Amino acid sequence: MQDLPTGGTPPAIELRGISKAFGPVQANKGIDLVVPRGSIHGIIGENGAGKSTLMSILYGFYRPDAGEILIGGKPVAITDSQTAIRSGIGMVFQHFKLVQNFTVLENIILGAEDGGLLRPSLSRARGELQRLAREYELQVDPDALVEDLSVGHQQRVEILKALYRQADILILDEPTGVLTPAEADHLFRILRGLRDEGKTIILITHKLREIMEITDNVSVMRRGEMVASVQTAQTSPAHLAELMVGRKVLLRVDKAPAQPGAPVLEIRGLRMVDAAGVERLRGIDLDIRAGEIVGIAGVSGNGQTQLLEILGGYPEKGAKLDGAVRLKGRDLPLTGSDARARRQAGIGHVPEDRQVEGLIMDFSAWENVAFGYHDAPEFQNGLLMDNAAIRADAMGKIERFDVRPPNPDLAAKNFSGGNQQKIVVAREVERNPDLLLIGQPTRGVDIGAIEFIHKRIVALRDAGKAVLLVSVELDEIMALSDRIAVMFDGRIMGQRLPNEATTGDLGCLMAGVDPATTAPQDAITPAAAPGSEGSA
Amino acid sequence: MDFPTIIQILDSSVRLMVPLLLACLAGLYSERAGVFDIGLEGKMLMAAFTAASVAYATGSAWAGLLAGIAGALALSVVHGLSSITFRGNQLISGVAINFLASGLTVLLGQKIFGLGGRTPSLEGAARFNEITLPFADALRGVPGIGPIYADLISGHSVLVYVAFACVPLTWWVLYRTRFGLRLRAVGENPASVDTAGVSVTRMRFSAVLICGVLCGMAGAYLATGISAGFVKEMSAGRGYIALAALIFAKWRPWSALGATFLFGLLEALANRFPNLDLGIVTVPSMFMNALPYILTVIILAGFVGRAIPPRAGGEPYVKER
Amino acid sequence: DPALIFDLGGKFDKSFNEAAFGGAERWKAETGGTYKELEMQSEAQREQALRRLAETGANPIVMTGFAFGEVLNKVAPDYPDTKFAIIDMVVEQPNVQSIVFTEEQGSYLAGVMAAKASKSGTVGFIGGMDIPLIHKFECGFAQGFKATNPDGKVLINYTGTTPAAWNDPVKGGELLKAQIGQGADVVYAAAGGTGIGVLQAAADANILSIGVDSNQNHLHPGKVLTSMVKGVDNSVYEAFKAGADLQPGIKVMDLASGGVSVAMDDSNKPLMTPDITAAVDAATQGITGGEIKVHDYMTDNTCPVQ
Amino acid sequence: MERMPKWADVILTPLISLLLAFAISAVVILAIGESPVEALKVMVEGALFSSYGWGFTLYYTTNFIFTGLAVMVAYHAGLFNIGGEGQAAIGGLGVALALLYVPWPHWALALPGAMIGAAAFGALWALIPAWLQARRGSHVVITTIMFNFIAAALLNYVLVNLLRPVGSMDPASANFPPATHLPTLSDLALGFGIEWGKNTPVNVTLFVALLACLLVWLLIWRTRLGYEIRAFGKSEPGAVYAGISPTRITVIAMLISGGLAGLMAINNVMGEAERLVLNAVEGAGFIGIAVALMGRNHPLGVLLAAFLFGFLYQGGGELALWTSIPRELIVVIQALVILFTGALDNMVRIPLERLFGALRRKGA
Ligand SMILES: Nc1ncnc2c1ncn2[C@@H]1O[C@H](COP(=O)(O)OP(=O)(O)OP(=O)(O)O)[C@@H](O)[C@H]1O
Ligand SMILES: Nc1ncnc2c1ncn2[C@@H]1O[C@H](COP(=O)(O)OP(=O)(O)OP(=O)(O)O)[C@@H](O)[C@H]1O
Ligand SMILES: [Mg+2]
Ligand SMILES: [Mg+2]
Repeated sequence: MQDLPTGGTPPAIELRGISKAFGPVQANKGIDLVVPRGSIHGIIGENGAGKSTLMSILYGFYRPDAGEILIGGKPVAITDSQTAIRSGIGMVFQHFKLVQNFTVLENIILGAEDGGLLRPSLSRARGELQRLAREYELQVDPDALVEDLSVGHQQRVEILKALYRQADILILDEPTGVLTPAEADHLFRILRGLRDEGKTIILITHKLREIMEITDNVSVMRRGEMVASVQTAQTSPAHLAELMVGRKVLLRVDKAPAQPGAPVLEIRGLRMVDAAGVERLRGIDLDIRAGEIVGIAGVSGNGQTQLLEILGGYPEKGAKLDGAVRLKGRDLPLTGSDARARRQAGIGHVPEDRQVEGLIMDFSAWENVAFGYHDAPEFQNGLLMDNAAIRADAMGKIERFDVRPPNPDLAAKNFSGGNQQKIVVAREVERNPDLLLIGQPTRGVDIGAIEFIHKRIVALRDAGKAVLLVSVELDEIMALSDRIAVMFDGRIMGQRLPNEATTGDLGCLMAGVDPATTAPQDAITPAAAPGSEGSA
Repeated sequence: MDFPTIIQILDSSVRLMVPLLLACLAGLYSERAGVFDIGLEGKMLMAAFTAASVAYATGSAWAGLLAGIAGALALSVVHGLSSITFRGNQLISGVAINFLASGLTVLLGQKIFGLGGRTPSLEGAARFNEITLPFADALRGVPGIGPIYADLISGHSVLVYVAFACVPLTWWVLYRTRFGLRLRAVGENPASVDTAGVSVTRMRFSAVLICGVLCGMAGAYLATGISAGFVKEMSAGRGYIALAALIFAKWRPWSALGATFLFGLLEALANRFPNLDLGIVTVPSMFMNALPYILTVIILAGFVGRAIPPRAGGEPYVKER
Repeated sequence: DPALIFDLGGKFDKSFNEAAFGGAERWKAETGGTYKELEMQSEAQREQALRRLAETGANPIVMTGFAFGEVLNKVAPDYPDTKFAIIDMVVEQPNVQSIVFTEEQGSYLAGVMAAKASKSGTVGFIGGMDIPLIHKFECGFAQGFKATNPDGKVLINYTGTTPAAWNDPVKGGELLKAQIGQGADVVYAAAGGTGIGVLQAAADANILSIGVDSNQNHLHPGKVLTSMVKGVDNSVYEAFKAGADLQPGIKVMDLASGGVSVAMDDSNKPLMTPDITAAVDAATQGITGGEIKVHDYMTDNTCPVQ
Repeated sequence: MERMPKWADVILTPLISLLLAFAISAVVILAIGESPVEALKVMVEGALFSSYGWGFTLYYTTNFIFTGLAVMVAYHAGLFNIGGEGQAAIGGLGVALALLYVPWPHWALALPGAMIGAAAFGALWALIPAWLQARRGSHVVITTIMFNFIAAALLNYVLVNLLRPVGSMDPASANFPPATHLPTLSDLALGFGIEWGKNTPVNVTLFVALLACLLVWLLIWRTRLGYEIRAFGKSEPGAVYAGISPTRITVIAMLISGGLAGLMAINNVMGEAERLVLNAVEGAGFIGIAVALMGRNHPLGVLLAAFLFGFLYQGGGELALWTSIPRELIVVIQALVILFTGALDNMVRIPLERLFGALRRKGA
């Protein structure tokens, strides 16, 4: 397995036979891994393959059941994160570990204070932060509250946290999922700089393009095992995908040209001011026709979530709405309606966050398949619910969508992320809605499942339905959409057809600059960071 | 209302607010660290019992105070075990602790003293007696400030001054020390503390134990400061009022001072004006007695709807399911 | 064997349950007999306890507290051979002796003494739970006080509206301090465990207090003016002694029969000025002789004086 | 993949927890110088060895079924209703008003009338905390605690000043008319010529309670409302996404919960005391918490747990009657049961899961 050149020096990290079980789930099975010093090492694998678990073990967050960790050639017993930090390891988790209502500075020093009192630590950290910011282009306001920062900036804070602790080995778990292409490029520049300084970097990602672009070596995990470690230069995306999934996969979406029909959804001048008084949507105009997929690109936090929620029938509590939304020519009430009414009107909705909204994690799979449609007439039996009918319905969907394991009694929380997503998609797509709202359909989902979900979305379109796709993955938007709209700061910055759009062009729109018009749009300063619209 | 009456009512408020304040600060430490505690009532009660028993046996209020702290700490350990170590439901643990204290104090009291759960009355050094601050008597004659100093500020037991000193102390600990930073972080996002290499369990246990110490002081004050011995159920719902005050104060130390003062003042007013005559109607005493509870509900409904509890509050920290 | 059932307050309530216990113990010490005793733990148990005792052949069965009235009315006819005695309540059954006390009379005397002992002319009354029975004490006390000092003032406080009001010495003490603030220098506490806190706070503040039910003078010698004693212990003692021959009917334990009294003993002797003694004697004679009518609050829920 | 078999989860774990609670209780009994074996004997004999004991045990069981179901329904909606005590007390007021001011010709008519009164008043007392939680975000735990205190004051006022017959010292209402008296089980048994449980308070309300168990089971697991309650209880954002109104579910669940707690008054106020007395609930509202927890928030479990507590209550009463062990022992046992089955659940569960994991691995 280990065919990586390590040179003469001992590798930065060597894992031997790491195993970890969570109850009955064997997350890591006898994993060996060698990461040479001063390299960028990619790790890929399907959802639930055990990547995060392995890294968390290295960082002392979880304790392995078996195995040995060598840092710089010396065995180290990493019992907690403190030991890992002392061994020079820093980690940026998939889900950030920041205290939302602390300032950046407070987050930086937490756990790395200089003494019992805060004041000296804070002033030292302030100076140190300025130095790091200069050196690595990691500017962030030290006194801002983390909850006011955009995700990209929060990630900077996480990286700064690791650097402040003088990490020599930096682990990043799916760092680019939340970034614009430009932000991702910026991150990669920083990572290269760090590598050139001699630091070692481990990068977990689902995006093969990124692996190819930046890593020196790459390891592939499948179902808790390490299946390969190779030099990036000697492999190809298709090969990696095959290693990951265990079979050949298509890397693009096959679809016939769209046959758009009559408009299904018409949005006119939609505005929304949230409960805190921040204007989230500043006048959206958008049409979606039957048999058409409209993709909304944009960095998260630019109003996409609010748009989906409004169309789905559950705008944030206390929000003020204005404008008009028509479905098949009929006006939809903006207020006083709920998600149930929207479903009845023919709108299906795959929410952005499947674990918090789309599923009741403690419900069994069959109960989840009825979720939102539990009042459908075919599921009723007089005063009671017809559980047999719901079950039968669920069984069919589980089969057709190849949900694994195909056990309808298993609680949703016991399925992997990709399979959870399949349950939600199956539920919404198979209802044949006139309009499907679908948010981040493949976030964190592995290649095999992505392929499947994409096919189902296209099939729905081909059946003459309208689809509104929201995704932060530009690749996904480009591959699936028949028309692309880019959202920035609560507006549609511009619309493009996929064949005439380039990544650079869309990236500009996502950053609030319209390359078609020479001057930036009024009231939008190009420098405005996403997420900072809260100050409006 | 004349000036002396106001002084008297304020003086009474001060005495009545002290157990509330101590319990409220106790809850503040615990809840800021993410461990909800509706067992303040039980801890106070247990502390009152152990404090009175030991003070009676030794004749020393200070020994009683230590015993009170020990009694409350014992229940804190139970709460810590169930809600931190074994990641149980914190509300349920609190309910259980309240019952446990209510039953055990009488059971043990009856076994030891045979007085149906009462302890014998405490005398002399077995109680915390009132302290007269320097120059109190000399200054009393000074108009305005004199009575305030001599009657309101002076003349309380030492625990009262300790309780008030705990407010700035708590503020300082919370916002100016490493311990406080970590404590607040662990109540907001324990994973952030954990990944920073600090033990969540240890932080939460420290907080819960501090909570025990403060509840112990509150209970000791009830039994050996403001009254002279233990009577069953003598905490009489003060733990719950302290909890309400904590929410009202939005988990902040100085606001806790204000909130508990308000509740103390309410009780003092109800004591002073049992049947409030409003001209046309006389408010019955039942209503006046229920007033703190009614007001708590009104306050909860009106002003603290937006009070955001520590984000990780009430949730056990689960790393591996 | 005779039997004694205590009410929910429990045997050691420092009040009439405890007094009843004292009477039974005295009977035991004197006769060497044995008796059964029970403490209630719930409402539903009252009937259970009565029947169980009756079935085991206990006779007579004495119970403390008005709360037994309803149940006894129901149970007594089922056991015609058993004699029952109930304290503080009238139950009209052929095998039941109802022992009631004229607390208003004893409290009247306490009021007289308070008026005489008070220098400020303001005295306090602190009740436990706000129920009619305690208003009876309050009203008697106020009548005695006003009769002696028509211009004086009685401050009235109740601790609460739940049974917890019997067990809150902290609040009792605080109520007293509020009354002291309004000028009270003698306080009458009819408040169970709360009263202990009141007496304590009075002693601490160096004013006089008046105990209730049992003789509480010894709690703070020289600081407790007197105690309004109900002869519950005597009644129990008498009932036990009468055994199966217990006389059915209503037995009113009034001042004349010594059923209620104000306690005089060594603890409060130094406080008894001739003025006080004379006034108490005069009032006692007035009441027993019928010249002074003390109104009973319970008859119409009103009090003639405020 | 489940970590251990279902039976271990729903039966073995609570059983072990219960045994632990009892073991500690035994230590407490030893500590106060009494014999646990003797105590147990008195309790079992007093509660289960005579139809008489059964009569009381089942009477208490009936109370606890109602309060246990009340806590359970709220719990499924993610609400912790500690206000059963106050809701049951106010439910008693509803019963009293229904029975005192309506001339019922027969108990069979009075029963549904009183049930409506009880449930309506109990539900009303839960409505305000529910509404405050749904609309103002005030925590239902705190408000229901406050409402317990307020209920006590209100009831005291009503009983002393409004419902008390003149001349009565008792802060209690007048007796309900004889036509409204519910038949006791011993009456029913006599109808069949059997002498059973003479003079015990268990009455037809027991059947109402059993019916309530069934209906609550249907409600929670077989109706749309139950589905929505459970979904909301597990995830509020999820419920909103699915078009389930949090306000509506919070209010409805609390109304049902309060109504169930209020229904307890049928048993103790209408069935037993036949008048409204102060403090008629006697802590049954709090015991409901323990019952729901022990019963794993399932009606069948609630039924069994209510019976266990009925036994504890009657047995404990006998203990207080015939030995010198104070009645507070029962409070301690109750606390320990709540602690072990509720809060310290994982202490038993985690080792058990390990055990089953090891067994499975060996078997595999
Ligand atoms: N904290 C945990 N407790 C229990 N089981 C866990 C936990 N974390 C992960 N698992 C299990 O371990 C397996 C590996 O999870 P892990 O998060 O390491 O996968 P991953 O490779 O990072 O997947 P993804 O690409 O989705 O992030 C999962 O399938 C899950 O069943
Ligand atoms: N703490 C945990 N306890 C139990 N199972 C877990 C835990 N964390 C993750 N899992 C399980 O691990 C699997 C994949 O989890 P994971 O959190 O990595 O999701 P995911 O697919 O990566 O989604 P996302 O990328 O959005 O986080 C699922 O089976 C999930 O239930
Ligand atoms: Mg992961
Ligand atoms: Mg993941």
